[in-house]
Amino acid sequence: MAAFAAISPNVINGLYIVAFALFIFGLHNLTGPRTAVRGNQIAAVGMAIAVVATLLRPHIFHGSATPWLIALGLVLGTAIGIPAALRVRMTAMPQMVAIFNGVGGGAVAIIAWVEYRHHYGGSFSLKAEIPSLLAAIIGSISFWGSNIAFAKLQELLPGRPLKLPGQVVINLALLVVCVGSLIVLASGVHSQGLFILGILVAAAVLGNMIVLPIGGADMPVVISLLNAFTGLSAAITGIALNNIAMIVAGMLVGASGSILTNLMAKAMNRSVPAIVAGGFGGAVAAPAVGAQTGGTVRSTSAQDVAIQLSYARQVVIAPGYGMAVAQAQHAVRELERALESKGVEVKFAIHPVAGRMPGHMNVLLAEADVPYDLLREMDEINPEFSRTDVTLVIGANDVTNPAAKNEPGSPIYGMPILEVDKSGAVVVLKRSMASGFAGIDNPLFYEDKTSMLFGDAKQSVSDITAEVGAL
Amino acid sequence: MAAFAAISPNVINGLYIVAFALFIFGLHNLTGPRTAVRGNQIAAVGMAIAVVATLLRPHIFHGSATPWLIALGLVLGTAIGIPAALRVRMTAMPQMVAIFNGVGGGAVAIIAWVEYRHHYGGSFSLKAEIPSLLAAIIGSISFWGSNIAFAKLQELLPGRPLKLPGQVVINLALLVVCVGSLIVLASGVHSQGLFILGILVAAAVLGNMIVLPIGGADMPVVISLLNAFTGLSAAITGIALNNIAMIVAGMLVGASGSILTNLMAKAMNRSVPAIVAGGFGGAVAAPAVGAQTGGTVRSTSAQDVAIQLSYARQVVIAPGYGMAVAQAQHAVRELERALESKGVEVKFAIHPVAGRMPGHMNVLLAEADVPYDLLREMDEINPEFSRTDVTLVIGANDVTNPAAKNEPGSPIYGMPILEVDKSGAVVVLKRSMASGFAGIDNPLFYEDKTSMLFGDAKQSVSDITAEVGAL
Amino acid sequence: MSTVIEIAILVLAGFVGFEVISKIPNTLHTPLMSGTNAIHGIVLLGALLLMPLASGVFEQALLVVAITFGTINIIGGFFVTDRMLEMFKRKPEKPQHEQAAASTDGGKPEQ
Amino acid sequence: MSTVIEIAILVLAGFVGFEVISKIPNTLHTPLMSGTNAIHGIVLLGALLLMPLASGVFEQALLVVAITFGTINIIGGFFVTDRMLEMFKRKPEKPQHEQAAASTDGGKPEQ
Ligand SMILES: NC(=O)c1ccc[n+]([C@@H]2O[C@H](COP(=O)([O-])OP(=O)(O)OC[C@H]3O[C@@H](n4cnc5c(N)ncnc54)[C@H](OP(=O)(O)O)[C@@H]3O)[C@@H](O)[C@H]2O)c1
Ligand SMILES: NC(=O)c1ccc[n+]([C@@H]2O[C@H](COP(=O)([O-])OP(=O)(O)OC[C@H]3O[C@@H](n4cnc5c(N)ncnc54)[C@H](OP(=O)(O)O)[C@@H]3O)[C@@H](O)[C@H]2O)c1
Repeated sequence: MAAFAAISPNVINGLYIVAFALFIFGLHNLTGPRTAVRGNQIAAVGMAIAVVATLLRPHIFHGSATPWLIALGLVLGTAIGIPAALRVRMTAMPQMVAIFNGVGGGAVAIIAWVEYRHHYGGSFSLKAEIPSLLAAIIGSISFWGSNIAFAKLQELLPGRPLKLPGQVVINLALLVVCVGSLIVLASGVHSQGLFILGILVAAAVLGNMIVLPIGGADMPVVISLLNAFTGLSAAITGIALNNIAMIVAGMLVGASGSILTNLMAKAMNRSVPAIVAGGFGGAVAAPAVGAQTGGTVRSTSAQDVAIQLSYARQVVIAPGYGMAVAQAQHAVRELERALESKGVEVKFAIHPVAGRMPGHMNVLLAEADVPYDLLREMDEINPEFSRTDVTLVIGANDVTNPAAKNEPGSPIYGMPILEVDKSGAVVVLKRSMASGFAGIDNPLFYEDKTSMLFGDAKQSVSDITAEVGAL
Repeated sequence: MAAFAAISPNVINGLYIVAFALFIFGLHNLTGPRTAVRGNQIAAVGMAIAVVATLLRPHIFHGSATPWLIALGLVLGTAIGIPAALRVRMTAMPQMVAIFNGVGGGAVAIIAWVEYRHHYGGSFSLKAEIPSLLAAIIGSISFWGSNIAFAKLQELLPGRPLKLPGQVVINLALLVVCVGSLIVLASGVHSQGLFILGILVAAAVLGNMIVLPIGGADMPVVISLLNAFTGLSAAITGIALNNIAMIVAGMLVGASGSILTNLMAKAMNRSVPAIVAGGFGGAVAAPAVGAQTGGTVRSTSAQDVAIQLSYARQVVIAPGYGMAVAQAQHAVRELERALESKGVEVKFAIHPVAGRMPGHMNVLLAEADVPYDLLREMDEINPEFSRTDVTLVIGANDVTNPAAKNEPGSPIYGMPILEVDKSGAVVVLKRSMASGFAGIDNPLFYEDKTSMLFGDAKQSVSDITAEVGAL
Repeated sequence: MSTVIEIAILVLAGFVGFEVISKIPNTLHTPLMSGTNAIHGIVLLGALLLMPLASGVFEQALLVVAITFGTINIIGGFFVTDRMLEMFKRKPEKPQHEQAAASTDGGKPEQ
Repeated sequence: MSTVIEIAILVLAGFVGFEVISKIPNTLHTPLMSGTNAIHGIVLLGALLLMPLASGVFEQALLVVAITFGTINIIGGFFVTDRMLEMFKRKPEKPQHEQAAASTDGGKPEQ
């Protein structure tokens, strides 16, 4: 490794500068649909440079075992990371991101722990100690929080909020423990490793406690928040280790992550405080089935729907979370083909927050090879509904709920919706009268022009397709 | 000054951080019309903090004379700056900015010079020397360039491009001299102060040579460019002096300034390279009167115009550079009142680059108390022309030139224009058939619906007003 | 590097982060989240830097885990993001019509 | 502060500068130019820092000039910018209708 020893720290810092410049440039590109792919690659190159630069550092391979241990870690990480990333289903992306974010936080926590053990007995300067302990706290909150988020999205845990009585008190207590031990440690009690463990454990529990009570559908926002946390903790670790690349990259993520979190919350008109409050045992973030406003509901049959559709000039399909749950996208693609062969014009109405992650519908329909020129953004399609004979709502609910326009009292009031009620007739495919994510009733279902086809979306759609073929 | 000596450099750097954070936040606000005023104030506060922090530095007042000299400079600067800023006419703003920018560059050059003299004989580390010499070059280019820009806009120098034969060669030669002496100096020849003077003088001449050949109308862009230069030189000086506030603030201006320069050039569809090339003796950036495409021109009288206007339902006034030259804004305001008293609806069509600086027309009309709800942005008014009986073009030319829409060959092709030719009739007030800034002929003048009222805009407008009153 | 300077850098990086995220289309939220997520894999550097200083098997074990975690964060993050962004090759955002054409050719044929 | 770190800061500040200027209305170009112009008056700091080190009347004279220049740049710059921005009190940009109302009251009466 002698060869490496020659490289001056200036060169390394120079490479770090190149690296974070690439991060920034990459991020910049990531914000535009056309440049996003390249942006991600640019950032990746930056990361490669940062890692190589670090390995060029003198003495990094000091110690007989070190090179092998480093290699081991890198190989393991790659061996686990790549297949995981390549295999995951598009629709499982959010939980995947959660996991990747979690391990990041975990790494931070471990680093802080080792830092601490290593400087054990007092050689630790406050300048390094306080940040590294802070990083320990944030890191392990993020680690455990992300894991819970993953478990919920992966349905290893129930998506509904899980709360203990006195949640708030407990959380605050845990916070106190964390900060308390931090102060104790900083104030020079190095006698034993208990406090650092205290910090890690308390933070771990806190991470669980914060995320457990949050409703599954808020997870994308929560993950983004934890993502910002991890970034911050990385930056703080950077301060403890005097590493400029970590400081800049971490802070970049911390800042952009928090902005992004807000944007995401807005998109599904929730507020970040409200969501986290849910986590702190405050306002409940999750669906509670709303009182049925009564009114008559007209139920219909696959055959009737098939006839309605076949004789229509223009049909708009408005998919929602239900299509994802039923994995009905391929069946829907079949139906679209069948109708087109009958000369019916079919379009898809994509609501920005239909489903449970941004772009959820785009992903599913792309997966089913629906030609993208049939997909219409909300703003494009809304004016068209008046010219539409039949709108087929497949497992969508909130994003079609007129209450968002008409009922100032409604929790989703103000959210822009697909104005399906403007079309000649509406057919809604869902399993029951149950409410959607927002947990509120949908007046659309009670309108005269609306008829409901109850049942699993996939089944219903294939039935309709069959009937259309039979006509 | 003992009291000050106590303050630690960390505190000072801390204040510097606050200062540049305020600069950034201020800049951010400056980019939005609603927040701009506040943004400017925030940045000013940041500056105050930076200056105070510097004065808190230990030993800053070292030496009996120092405090007085510092005070003297500050007082002089304030005594000159404030009245200058408060007295200048709104329409003279660009040259004012040019001067303020120039003195900034001058300060940089002087600092570099003193730096050099002071470290005279070799105590100068390359790390400090190279940047400070670089700053010297850029600073004095910016100083002299800005002064020329000022002189041209202030009409102390003719606005038209002034060129020597072999401009390019000379400029390159000067560049070589600058860089050459820089290298000589850096390579350790400290024998005498000639080289530093060589640098300053050569750079000074270069500054003149670059800006002299540029057409007066391009000056706003040039000033913005020089502004970015000064910022850059300030940042470099900051490196030489190890001052983080200077590094950050200077670089902020350097970067944002260059973006801004591009935006300004685009707005008046010129390209920065083309403009500067003009300066390097390349493509001529300035107007050359275009060949008259002939066709019949209908000249009219104030009385006829008065009648046309009085019996119109809606009149749109499209002001341009000519109104500024003639200082006709108050007369125009009178006319608008007269017409309104006759029940005619009057609106003003404001083209984004009408005049010679962005917002030029807004400033003038505001000065004449024209109610701002009569002013219409280009995009607002263009659809309205079809509903307009008479459009009164007052000293505007390029911004009404249909060639920008119809003649792909035209130098201004692609520039969005005021579509006055869509209105029932057009009356153009100008002194002759001469062309405007772009130096090209305007087909509008030859259309049948167009009639020309030749003469100084102010005179013509008051004549019309008189006639309107007389009706 | 003195703490003040580090803070200065922290502040600047923060501003860059804030400014860089302007108005972005909803469909980019998840990829952007995942992209930034990959970037904080930079913590890997911390684990690498500590490894040579590690004393005892326990610390070494911890650090191997940290390195593994960091690597997963980086590799996984960038790959996942790249996959998510695939959909923009097939269905570009409305504003980019010119590119819509381009990527039709690129996109895999319908059936 | 090592040169590398200073470069790092330079780079970051540069990015902030680039990102902070997004799409802005034409009428704001000149005020923005003048505002940034005022900010590079920061060179005043350089002149102040050198003054105590100045040797001889000549250098002192030079630095007094530099301080004067710097101060003019700052004071003049901010005042001029503020004056230019006055017009936004009277005629706000189209997007800000709510504020249009507000500033009517503020604006001086059209007698
Ligand atoms: N896109 C995002 O980024 C995101 C993230 C988090 C939250 N959200 C929120 O999620 C909601 C999305 O609205 P949405 O209309 O797409 O979904 P939704 O409002 O949650 O409604 C989904 C509907 O699908 C039905 N369904 C479920 N499984 C089904 C199956 N197997 N077959 C047929 N129907 C089924 C359900 O009714 P039944 O149970 O009666 O079948 C449910 O009413 C919005 O409130 C949005 O704010 C979005
Ligand atoms: N706004 C900016 O930021 C900016 C900056 C730089 C350049 N520009 C460029 O400047 C041009 C602005 O267009 P514009 O239409 O406003 O002006 P213009 O195209 O330059 O035309 C001005 C016209 O006013 C007439 N005029 C001059 N003095 C007059 C007087 N005393 N009385 C009556 N008429 C008089 C001139 O014709 P006569 O000589 O025959 O009277 C001239 O044709 C654009 O090309 C733009 O790109 C704008």
